[in-house]
Amino acid sequence: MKYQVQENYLTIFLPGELDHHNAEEIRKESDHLIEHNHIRYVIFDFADTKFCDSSGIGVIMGRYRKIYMLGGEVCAVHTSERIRKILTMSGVTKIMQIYEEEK
Amino acid sequence: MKYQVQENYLTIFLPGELDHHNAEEIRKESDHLIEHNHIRYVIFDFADTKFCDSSGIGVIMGRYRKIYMLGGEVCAVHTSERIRKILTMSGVTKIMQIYEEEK
Amino acid sequence: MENTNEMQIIFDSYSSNESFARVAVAAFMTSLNPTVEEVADVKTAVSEAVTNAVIHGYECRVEKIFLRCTTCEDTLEIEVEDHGKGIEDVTKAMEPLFTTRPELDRSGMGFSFMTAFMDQVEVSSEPGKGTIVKMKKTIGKGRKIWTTQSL
Amino acid sequence: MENTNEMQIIFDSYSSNESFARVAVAAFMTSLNPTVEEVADVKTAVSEAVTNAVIHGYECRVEKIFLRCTTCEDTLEIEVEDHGKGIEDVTKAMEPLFTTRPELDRSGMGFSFMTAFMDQVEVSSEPGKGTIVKMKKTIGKGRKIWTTQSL
Ligand SMILES: Nc1ncnc2c1ncn2[C@@H]1O[C@H](COP(=O)(O)OP(=O)(O)O)[C@@H](O)[C@H]1O
Ligand SMILES: Nc1ncnc2c1ncn2[C@@H]1O[C@H](COP(=O)(O)OP(=O)(O)O)[C@@H](O)[C@H]1O
Repeated sequence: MKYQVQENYLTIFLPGELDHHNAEEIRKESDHLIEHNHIRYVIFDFADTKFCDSSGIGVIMGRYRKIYMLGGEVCAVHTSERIRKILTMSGVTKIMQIYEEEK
Repeated sequence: MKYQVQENYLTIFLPGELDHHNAEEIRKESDHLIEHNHIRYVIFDFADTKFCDSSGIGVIMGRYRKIYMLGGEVCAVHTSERIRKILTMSGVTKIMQIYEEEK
Repeated sequence: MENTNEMQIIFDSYSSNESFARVAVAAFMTSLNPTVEEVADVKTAVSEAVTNAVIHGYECRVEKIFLRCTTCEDTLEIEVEDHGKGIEDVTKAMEPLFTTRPELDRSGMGFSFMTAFMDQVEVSSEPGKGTIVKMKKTIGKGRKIWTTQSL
Repeated sequence: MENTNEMQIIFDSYSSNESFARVAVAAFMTSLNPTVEEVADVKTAVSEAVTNAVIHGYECRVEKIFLRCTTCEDTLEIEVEDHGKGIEDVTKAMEPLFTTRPELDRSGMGFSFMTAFMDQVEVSSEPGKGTIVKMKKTIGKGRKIWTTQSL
């Protein structure tokens, strides 16, 4: 997994397959980074993500709960049409902004 | 499957997966074309072929036998390193020229 | 052309086998000529059912998961079975956002995704015995409507 | 980390399932972190064994093929079993270019490819009973030598 910390922003570069197997690793690593770097904003970068199931939704909701208690926000970038469909269906778009690039 | 007949040349554009399942179709279709178009030269085009097993070798050997009796020749083009390895291992390179592009 | 095609897979409930299971089903269904979207739908549904067997059924112990697939005409049927914990109240379990493992960051959206991406989902479960999830999807529905309209 | 991981697939002997079988094995072995070359080797070997079960074992009747896979440490073991015709003389069958079905354009190179691409191939067969092909390959051998030399 790849992460980037800049001031109080954490970017999580999500893997190609965001399933339960990979979610476990992201959960542990990102929580460690959030706690040790005064993170307030978490950016989920879906650029490489071809597959995502409800375990991915769990990762987002879990980070949201943590960050929200600290007064921060989460958002998603580089989402494909498929990923946006999944995020919308699960309702996380109500708590999280999705930034799309202009074409 | 895609084929091209030009004068007495037949080009067979081989599929992505050249296994027994696809080989059966190529066998039938190409033999029909060979018999009805006075074909003397068969060109196996591997441009799209990512997978090839011994059934692919069987297709080549079978067409070779047919074409050789008619006084013609077979050859292969657009072969990847993997495909050349398989062709070499099977010994068909002794009866068939492999044309590589200059880079 | 063949009418029905069957396969079954028995595999260890490692989380690393979740991707194996969905790729295997995707490879099996190619003879139905599915669209990219249909393959993605089925992969998601299989992933949800297998993940549930791993986490909830076997609570991450390594045991066997049973996956059966049949294609008949243009319909794909999938069964995912575990011999694990079972579900007390299936109706409640299938509600969106319901989860018994919030501490593992489960979203409770597994069954909702299966229902959304497949045409039909049936769950039979007995506490202490295990769970079977049966799912069905007709492949190429979109294409057929399109063909009919274009005539 | 897990040490051994097992799966078995039972599937219909349609020629369209040849690609399903090799993709499934390729997906199963990803946890061993194979190179592209190693995956291609295994896919070819699986394709040969499964094709033989379809053509020679069952002579294109639709019956069941049994595929078992185990990974243990860095070794992949594959077994392909059919309950078909069986082989009279295994030693002869394994010779390069030997085939009993030249009229089907078989090249007689199936066993040679299995032997070339896997570390070990064992065939047990009984006429009228069926055939089991056992194959083994250690994954990541190249990488390890490279690591050792680079230290
Ligand atoms: N195979 C299973 N064995 C036992 N319990 C299950 C199984 N599948 C689902 N459940 C129960 O149903 C609940 C809801 O499942 P689901 O909608 O997939 O959400 P999640 O997996 O996120 O909890 C689970 O929390 C669990 O209690
Ligand atoms: N599963 C099997 N059942 C029965 N006979 C087999 C089986 N596999 C191989 N054989 C026999 O061994 C011969 C050699 O096999 P192989 O080297 O794969 O070449 P090919 O498949 O091109 O004939 C076959 O022609 C067949 O007679």
